[in-house]
Formats: sequence, C-alpha cells, structure tokens
Amino acid sequence: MIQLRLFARFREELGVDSEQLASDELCCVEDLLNLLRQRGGAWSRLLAEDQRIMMAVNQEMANPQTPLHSGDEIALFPPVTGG
Amino acid sequence: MIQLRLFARFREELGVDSEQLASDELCCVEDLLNLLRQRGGAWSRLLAEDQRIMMAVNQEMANPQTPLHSGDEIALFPPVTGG
Amino acid sequence: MYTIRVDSEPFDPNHEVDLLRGEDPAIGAVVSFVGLMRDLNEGERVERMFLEHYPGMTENALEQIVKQAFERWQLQACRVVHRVGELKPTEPIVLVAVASAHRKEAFQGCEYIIDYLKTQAPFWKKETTENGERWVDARDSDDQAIRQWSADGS
Amino acid sequence: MYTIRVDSEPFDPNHEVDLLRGEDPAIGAVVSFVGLMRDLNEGERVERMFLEHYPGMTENALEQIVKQAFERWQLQACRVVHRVGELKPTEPIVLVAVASAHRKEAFQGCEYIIDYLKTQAPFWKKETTENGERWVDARDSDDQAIRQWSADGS
Repeated sequence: MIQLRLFARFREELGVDSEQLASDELCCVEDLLNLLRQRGGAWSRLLAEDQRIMMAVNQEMANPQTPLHSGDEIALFPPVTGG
Repeated sequence: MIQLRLFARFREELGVDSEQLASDELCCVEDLLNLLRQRGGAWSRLLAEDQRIMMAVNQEMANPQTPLHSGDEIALFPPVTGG
Repeated sequence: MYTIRVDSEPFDPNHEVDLLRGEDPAIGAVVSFVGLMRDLNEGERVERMFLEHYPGMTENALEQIVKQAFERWQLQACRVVHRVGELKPTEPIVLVAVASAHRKEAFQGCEYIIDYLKTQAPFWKKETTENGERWVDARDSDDQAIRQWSADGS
Repeated sequence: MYTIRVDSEPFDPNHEVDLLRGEDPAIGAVVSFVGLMRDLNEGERVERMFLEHYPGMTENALEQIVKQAFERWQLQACRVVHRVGELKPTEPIVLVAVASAHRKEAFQGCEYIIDYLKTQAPFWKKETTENGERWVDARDSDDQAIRQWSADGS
C-alpha cells in the first residue's frame, strides 16, 4: 500500500485529503498519475499532461520517473506559491 | 583664489585642514597636484603619482583633468572606507 | 549555524534579525529579505490570506535550501521564518536573514534562499477578496529566478 | 521616495526599516543591508572607531547614488542611514533598506547602493586598537564590486 496526499487546489477540487492505494502495479509516480487520470472528472482534468503538477515522494521533491515502494507517502500538488 | 580641503590621513599627515591658494596658474586639478608636490616632504610623498588619490571639485567627485575656476572648493583625500 | 521556523502566529522580523545578530558578535554584515502581505493583488482588494503548507516536508525543504546556501557561500548565520495559517494585510509572510563576513556572499545567500523557497518549499496562498476566495497562481518569473543559480558560476 | 541621513548618534536599523515600511502600505518586499562594527579587524582587537566624513559632499554623493538606483530599477522606497563620529563595537555603521514590488529589483537596488557607497561616498574609518590608532585601508574587492554594475546590463 502507498499513501496518497493532496494539497491546496488539488485537495479542494478533488475533495480528498489523503487515501491509501494498492501499490502492486505502480513502479513509479507516472504509473500512479495514469491510474488517477483514469478516474475521469476532476482527476483527469487536474492531472492532465498539460497541467503543471508538482510531486513529492516521502516528503522529497520527485518527478514522474521516481520509483515507488510499498509504504511510500506520495504527495501531488500545484506549483508552490510561498514566500 | 581656490579653497583646498584635506581629509582623513591626508589632513592628519599634512597637518592642514584647509587653505586658500591663488588659482591664476591652475587650469585643472592636475596643475594643483603638481604645485603641491613641489612642496616636498609629506606633500610629495602622499600625492606621488603612484599613490591612490581621490579628488572632488565643489563637492563632486573629480579627476586630474577636471577644470578649476576661481572660487572652487577642491578636496583631496585617500580612497574612501565607509559602509 | 541556522534556524528555520514555520510559524502559525504573527512574527516580528526585527526581533528575528536581532536574534541572528546575537548569535555571533563577529557578525559584520546582515542582508535580510522580508515579504509582506499586500492588501491589493492583481487589481483586487485582498481582505485576508490563508497559507497552507505540507507539515514536515516544508521544514525539510527549507533546511535543504539553507544547507545548499551554506555549501555554496561562506555564511556565518542564517534565519528563515515563514508564516502559515490565516494572515491579514501588512503582516510579514517570510523573513530570510543571512550574515556573512563578505557582503556579496550575504546578498547572494539571501537571494538564493528566497528564490528557491518560492519554487521548492510546499506553501500555497489562498486569498479572500471582495469577490470570494482564490488560489494564488505561481509566477513564471519565479522559475526564471532559480535558473540564474545554475547558469552562473558565482 | 527616499530618505538619506548622516547621523552622529547611534541609530536603530529596525526602527528605520519600520519607517520605510510605514511610508507605503503597498510595499510587498524589503531588502536591507546592515553593516556593523566588529571588535576584530585584520587580527587585532578594535576598541573603538572614528568615522570621518565630508559634510555636504557626503549627503550629495549618497543622494546621487540613490537616484541612480531609482533610475535603474523600479523601487518603491529607500532609506539610507550612515553613522559618523565615535563608534563602539557591535554598533550599526550603515543601513540600506530598499522596497520594491519585485524582489530581484529590491536585491539589486540595495546591493548597488551599498557597493557605490563603499567606493564613492566620502567616509573614512579610523580604528583604535590595543596598538594605537590606524586608518582603515580601502579594499580592492570594493572596487571590483562596482565594476559588475557597468559590465552587466541587468
């Protein structure tokens, strides 16, 4: 299992703060993104290929090629706007 | 007449704060420097060609070619060290 | 020697700079950046702002950025404070204060940290205006800003 | 909108930054540089320092430098305070605080002003150490610093 976390506009528009997902078929973050896009609706819109998406694995910035392992915490969020 | 002013190390080592000088023969700051160098002693040492000298005419930074006129205030000083 | 803090209460940038100076009496130069909440953004009056963050990751990200600055320049001390939660106009959002024996390094270290904070630290701003709530969009100029740090060797 | 002051009394950089912020509620970013008197210079303990200046010309020179910064970058406000007379270790020597809507411009404006102040404003430092008095020498690195401002077009 992996834990998915969503922040800011993603959290609000998807109505999900965090969820557990089976990780057996997920080699990397890209696989997770594709899985979520298949849900359609706001998922496919917010996570579309042409959207700017930031991602973190175990609280470190990651990219679509970052490998996933059971127990990982994966976060998806829009570009950051602090400072 | 022009007024010569000296600051910092120049003022201390020459023992002069300011003095009035006839300006008839002085076309530019270079002429004044040459005149003062002829005084010998600390004057020729401090104002030697290989020394770093800063100069101002009427409280604006100047250079040896800056022209002089009667009534001008000319200041000579070592490189500045504020800030 | 650095301090990083994510704070849900208002903070006083002046006090933080005093603490930075107090850490080392040999400090000769301090460069600081303070980002303040404005009451106007993109032509709309902003009544308040909510700053969301990713607890845990935020602190890690800030620490990595500050460590990279210490590796790149000779810095004596650094203090980063970032506000989260509900903010009112004119309140400080962020302070980055850097001390170094050489002012050029203090300037570069400070600018490097705020540039990376803006693009790499997980904070998100949501404004409440007279027309309702809106998430603040990221700016391309912030992405451009960090590119200079890999392009120039300074 | 700028304020320049040459002060023979100790000043509080924090208070000056507050005054800068107070000048315009639209200010979103402030970059400031504070130079402090250290108790050690070139390996010798410094007991006190005297800062000589050229009254009249000093203010003119600072004003020219600040005006050039305003011409070059979009700045909202600026405050420059420089101490003269007798100083004790840890006292502030100089503050340069700059506000701009864009942080890059605030950083550049602030660094430009302190770089030119160091090489163009008529101040001279004399230190009193355990071995007597000495005039502080100008540093080549300060001359190099201003060259970047004519070399780069930024």
